[in-house]
Amino acid sequence: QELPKLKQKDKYKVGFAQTESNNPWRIAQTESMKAEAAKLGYQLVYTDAAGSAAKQVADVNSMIAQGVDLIFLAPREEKPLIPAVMAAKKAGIPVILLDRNVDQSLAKAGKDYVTFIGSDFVEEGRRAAEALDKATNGTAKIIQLEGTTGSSPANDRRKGFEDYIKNKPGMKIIASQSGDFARDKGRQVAETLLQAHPDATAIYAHNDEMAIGAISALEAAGKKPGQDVQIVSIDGTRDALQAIIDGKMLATVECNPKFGPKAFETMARYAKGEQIEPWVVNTDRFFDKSNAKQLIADAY
Amino acid sequence: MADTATTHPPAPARSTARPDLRMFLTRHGAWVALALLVLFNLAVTPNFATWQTLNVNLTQVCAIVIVAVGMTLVIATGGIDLSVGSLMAIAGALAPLIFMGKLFPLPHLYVGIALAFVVPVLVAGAFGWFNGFLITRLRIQPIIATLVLFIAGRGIAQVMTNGNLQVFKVPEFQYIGLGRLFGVPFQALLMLVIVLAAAWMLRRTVFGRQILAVGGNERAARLSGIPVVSVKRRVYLISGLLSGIAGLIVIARNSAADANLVGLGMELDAIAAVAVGGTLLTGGRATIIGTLVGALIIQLVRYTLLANGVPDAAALIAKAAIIVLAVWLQRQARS
Amino acid sequence: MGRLDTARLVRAIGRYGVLLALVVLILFGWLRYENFLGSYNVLSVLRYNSMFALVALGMCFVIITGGIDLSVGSTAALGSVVAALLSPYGVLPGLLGGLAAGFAVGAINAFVIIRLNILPFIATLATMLAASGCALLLANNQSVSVSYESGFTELGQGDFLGFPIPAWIGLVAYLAGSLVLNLTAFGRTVLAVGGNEDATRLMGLPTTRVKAAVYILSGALAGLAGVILAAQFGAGQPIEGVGWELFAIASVVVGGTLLTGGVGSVGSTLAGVLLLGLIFNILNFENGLGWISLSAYWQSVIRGALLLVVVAIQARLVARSDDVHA
Amino acid sequence: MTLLLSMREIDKRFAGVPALASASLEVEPGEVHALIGQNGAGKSTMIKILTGYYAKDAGEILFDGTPVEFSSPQEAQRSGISTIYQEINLVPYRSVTENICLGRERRRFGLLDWSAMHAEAQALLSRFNIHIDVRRSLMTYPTAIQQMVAIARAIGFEAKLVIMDEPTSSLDEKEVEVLFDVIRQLKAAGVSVIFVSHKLDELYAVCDRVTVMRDGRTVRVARMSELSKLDLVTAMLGRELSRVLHDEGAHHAQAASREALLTVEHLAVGRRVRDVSFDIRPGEIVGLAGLLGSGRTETARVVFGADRAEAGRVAFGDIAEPAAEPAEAIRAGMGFCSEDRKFEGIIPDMSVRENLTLALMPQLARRGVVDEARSREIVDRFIQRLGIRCAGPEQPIRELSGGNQQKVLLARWLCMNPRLLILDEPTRGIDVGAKAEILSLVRELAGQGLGVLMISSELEEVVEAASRIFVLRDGRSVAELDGDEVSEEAVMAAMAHGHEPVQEGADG
Ligand SMILES: Nc1ncnc2c1ncn2[C@@H]1O[C@H](COP(=O)(O)OP(=O)(O)OP(=O)(O)O)[C@@H](O)[C@H]1O
Ligand SMILES: Nc1ncnc2c1ncn2[C@@H]1O[C@H](COP(=O)(O)OP(=O)(O)OP(=O)(O)O)[C@@H](O)[C@H]1O
Ligand SMILES: [Mg+2]
Ligand SMILES: [Mg+2]
Repeated sequence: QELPKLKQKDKYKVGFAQTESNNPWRIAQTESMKAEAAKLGYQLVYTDAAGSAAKQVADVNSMIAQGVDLIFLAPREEKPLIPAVMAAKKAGIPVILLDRNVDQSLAKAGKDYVTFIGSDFVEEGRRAAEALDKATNGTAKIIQLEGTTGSSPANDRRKGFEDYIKNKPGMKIIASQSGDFARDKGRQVAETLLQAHPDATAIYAHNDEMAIGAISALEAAGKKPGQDVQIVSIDGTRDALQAIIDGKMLATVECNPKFGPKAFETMARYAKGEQIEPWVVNTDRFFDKSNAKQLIADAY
Repeated sequence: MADTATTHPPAPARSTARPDLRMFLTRHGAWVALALLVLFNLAVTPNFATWQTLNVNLTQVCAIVIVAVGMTLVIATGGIDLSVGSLMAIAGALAPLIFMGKLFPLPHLYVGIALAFVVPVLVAGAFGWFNGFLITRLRIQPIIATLVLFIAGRGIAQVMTNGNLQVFKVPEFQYIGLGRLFGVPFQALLMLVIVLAAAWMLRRTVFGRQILAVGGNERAARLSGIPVVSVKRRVYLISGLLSGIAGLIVIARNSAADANLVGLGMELDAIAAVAVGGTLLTGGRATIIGTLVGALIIQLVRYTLLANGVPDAAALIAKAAIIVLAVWLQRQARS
Repeated sequence: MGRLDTARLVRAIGRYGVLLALVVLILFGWLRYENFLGSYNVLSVLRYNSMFALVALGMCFVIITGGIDLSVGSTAALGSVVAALLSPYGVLPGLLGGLAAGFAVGAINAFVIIRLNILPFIATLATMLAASGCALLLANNQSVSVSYESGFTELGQGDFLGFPIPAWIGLVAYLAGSLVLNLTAFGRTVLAVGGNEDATRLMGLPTTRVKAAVYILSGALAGLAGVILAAQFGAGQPIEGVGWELFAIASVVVGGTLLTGGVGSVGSTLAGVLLLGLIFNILNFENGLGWISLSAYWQSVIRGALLLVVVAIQARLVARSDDVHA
Repeated sequence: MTLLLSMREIDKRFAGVPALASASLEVEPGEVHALIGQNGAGKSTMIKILTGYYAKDAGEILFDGTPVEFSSPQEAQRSGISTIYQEINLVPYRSVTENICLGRERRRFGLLDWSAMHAEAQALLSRFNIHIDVRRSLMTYPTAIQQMVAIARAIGFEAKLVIMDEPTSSLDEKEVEVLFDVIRQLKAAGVSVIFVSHKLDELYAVCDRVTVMRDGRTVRVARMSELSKLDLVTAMLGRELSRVLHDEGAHHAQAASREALLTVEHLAVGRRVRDVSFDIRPGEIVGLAGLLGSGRTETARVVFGADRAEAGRVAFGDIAEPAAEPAEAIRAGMGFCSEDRKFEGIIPDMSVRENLTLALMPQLARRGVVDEARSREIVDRFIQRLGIRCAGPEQPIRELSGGNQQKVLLARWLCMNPRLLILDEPTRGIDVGAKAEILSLVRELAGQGLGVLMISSELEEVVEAASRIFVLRDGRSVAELDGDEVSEEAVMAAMAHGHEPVQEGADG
């Protein structure tokens, strides 16, 4: 079967199947999508899967039933969303994936769905490791604050980071536990790990929220974040940039949630009949003290 | 006939002579479990015997204990309150809105801070009272009545803040989470006061007795003139108020209010603490001090697993086993 | 004469209150949304909710005995992982594997509750943690692909006589469940145990065995739901199943079953599942109308409010029918 | 003759306190064997040990010639021992049929055959002259019917031994007669019966032999005919029961001179209470008599504010409105001792002390804090005065024997110094000694100006205690008997006049 086509129209009814809305990043993403749709005057059917891949498939099915023109899908996971992609294809509705891809052995961009727009979690982890490597000259005892156990950003950001330090004998992860991507949990875990491993010299957090939690844990333990312990993380939130400016954090790798413009632009290109590349790469910036001050204004 | 009791041989003094291990375990099962955990940590966990460890554990357990005290009272009446986490989120979302002047203009920051302590707690209390209203007036079963706010309550908090994180730095307000009095974290003192007050209330006051009577046999309690309806409404109100306080502590500690996450999963932690502490989940019997010990046990288990680098998946299994073990120890001699 | 008839009517409405609410909701959706009753939507709603229906069926039996099973969600997750791991060996191994995993969790629940004499709430709270830990360990913290070659996915994605296979499975389970509850000694003993466990024991009935059986049944049905989960979405998902227990409990209670045990009906549990499931579906359709683009937050507020309305009506009706014959 | 059952040297302790000490019990085939003793003597415990509900600490049990040790009531039932326990142990939410047929269901094609089971339940109940809708849930029927259902269930099993632990405590005389007929039929069929009761007359009516227990020991075994009532009581109590004198005349005269304390006029609630009027003066004991289901309990509940009146007037002292809640009635000086001890009386997990002072709490408190010292003093006094047998005031009430629980509940109200006390079946399950004690206490209090409304299915008791009796029939007051008119015959006549067998559901 061919990839469904998109007719050129003035107004579209598009679906956006969001994964969850329980963190600032997701909220910024949703806002960006809604704002762009409003700007273009499109009707947006928005659903929220509340963190369940299965519900997200059901959400996509209800969009299909409502006969939307195109579906933007931010897949909760790589594998369980395949049926949703396939169902949309069967119903003749093109799908554009946002921020996470689906399993390439089961569904292919350009054949089963239009394209994937997003960044690379593994690469993000790698860049964080690189930054830490440079700042510490390759010697660090690292505490890793993982994201939600079993979630794909957690798995990938861990993989990218660990792959990088594998051949750096001076860099060692001395403790690694999940902080659920949350500030409070991240703080509590950091408090505990710092107690058990007072020799830690660096913290790698899978997102900025946990990094901020770790900063307050360090302060409570009487250590100086940014001096006694270096912190790197991923996302590029305003809070994190502020922390970098204050010298409490080393760096953060951007993972930009503002998908709206690029998503709808890609849709327009597709409607015109352009050939879309299988991966529309989001170029993510890198924030450290060299650029944090200039860029904090447009952080989310 | 007035002396029937004395015509019987006096009943032998109740086995005071036998220092029975089982009896000991029943009475002090939770304490024994706590002591074992501490001993284990002393032997295994690096840097365990420090003030900072105590500090970390105390500050992490406060919110759970405060919520669990309210939960104990609710459970003592034979009910349950699933909405505590959502109420924490509501209180947590409301406080910054107030002291940051987003709801109404403030004449002075201190007015805002004072209101930020009082209003969110009262609002959470009002929602708690609403739970009680559903249960007593509409006669909806507690688990379902409070499920309503479990679902909707967090939504309300998110709607208030549009889901956004509210970041702030207001030391006066954050005293409740960060302050220290005589070197002891203020929140720990607050927790202690609440625990002692509730324990005293449950043992010594009419209200405490009424709570247990309602949980023990509601129909009998009513026929004995106990105002069942108002007793129930009051315990849910208290549970709401305490959840509100816990919500404030959590946001103060984090310098940020996140309606999505404040208090998430708190209901299960609190219920587990109550059960591990030895309170009967069917109502009619309750111990506040037990709840404190139960919460400490759960906290220490979490600390132990984290500090020793047990992977999260395995930690879940270990946590399950320890909860079962602790509750089983309690049950041992009772049967 | 007339008086008695109204009494009966009120009682009947009390019993079938959910059904009434369900019909009202369907009518509402039909009138308001295009394609709401289109076969695509109906079939996909059925396909998706069959998992919850199975879990709620087990929960219904457990609740009737006066117990509760919080572990169903993570048991389903565990079942899906086991089924996915075994799916390359064929449909049957996958199916049986998932069932066996659920059975095992149920058996552990039964052991902890009966032998160790620990209240169901706590026992199943513990197995909820443990089962999810096991699922994560087995799956190595990731979703596990099922084999698309062995035909295993048919169990979730296939149709039979134009009707989704998971829905067939759910239908058969409910028919069997209803039969068991109403027409077997086991079913009646389940009801009796919930009504008064001590009395049932003194009446010389095998209360322990019956209680063990309902937890095992609930576990096995959750395992089966896990199999469908794996087959329908092509992956074993260790982190799925969060909140399923509350969904199941709510469906059972909305269906008029008392949490204190002793009273309950399989049929109205199914109605409860469909009612709660439809609310999600309707919210999605409402968003599509474009009048208001509801944020997820408003959705949870509305869901809570709807739940409140349904249980409040239900409670009113039950209370009134009580007054009539108490 | 070989014995059917022989329990020898049975010991049982609860948390170190002996409940049975070397007790024994022997039952011959085809006999009706009485088991009697004071409250807490250990009768129920003995039975529960036999049926495997409790494990014994020592001793041996032979059943049908072979040593047995049942591990569950189920096992005992399979071996031919069918038991009716003291507290009605049925499943209230389920239908009457289910309560009767659970455990020996009729099947067709492997599935339950409901119509056969309904028929069977109906047939069993009709042996007791009870014709009710067996499909309705048990809880919609009053205690007496429930008791009969329990009995029907027990004799429905093929049993060699039927044990009845105080089956008659909630039955009235008619039902008791029916039950005795059934017992005689059982006996004729060669089935043995163990019969526990505190009503001595009943024992003489049906029992062949008797075992008397005291303080957990077996103190006397004899043929019923060889033992006079006096001997029986003496054996039970371990001393003679000095007859309490009947000084009714005195306070009757005193009562007549005063204003009414409680006036009830044309009260109506639902189908059970249609038109009830009566009044009570201070210092007077008024009896409310009627057949089972005549609406006595309902009337009492409405007066006490536990249920709402639909029509009629209740005036108590200077309050003209019926109380909306029990709390209100209690504040006005009423007390109400419910007939349903287990579900409306005790709070099982609470101690004797807490149970006893439950209603008194507001008065015991100073600014919301309970005055423990005063509560202890009051409790000690009442434990003494009523002879409550317990390990101490802190013992959980659920561990007490049924009769002693009843005394605690009485004390709950007596300690309030009420102006009006409503007693619904106050002596249910209480031994002769204690009963006399309670009745004399009630009389003494009445002498001090307390008004008492007494509901009892034991006519003898009502007639003896009350100076005036109101008779209810089908929810209507049909007679008032005063002074010399009060006699068992007169009450019976008023109760039964124009009476048809109570039927339920037939008109539905
Ligand atoms: N579960 C229990 N735990 C502790 N003590 C108990 C328990 N059951 C009974 N007892 C005690 O054992 C003694 C005997 O009780 P039992 O119920 O056998 O008396 P009974 O002869 O049946 O009295 P009644 O005529 O009042 O029914 C009592 O003193 C009672 O307090
Ligand atoms: N023999 C019977 N057959 C059918 N129904 C009965 C019978 N006896 C009582 N009832 C039911 O019980 C209702 C009255 O119960 P209520 O408790 O008010 O009366 P009561 O005189 O106090 O009886 P009890 O002595 O059992 O407490 C009747 O309206 C009827 O529905
Ligand atoms: Mg007894
Ligand atoms: Mg009565």
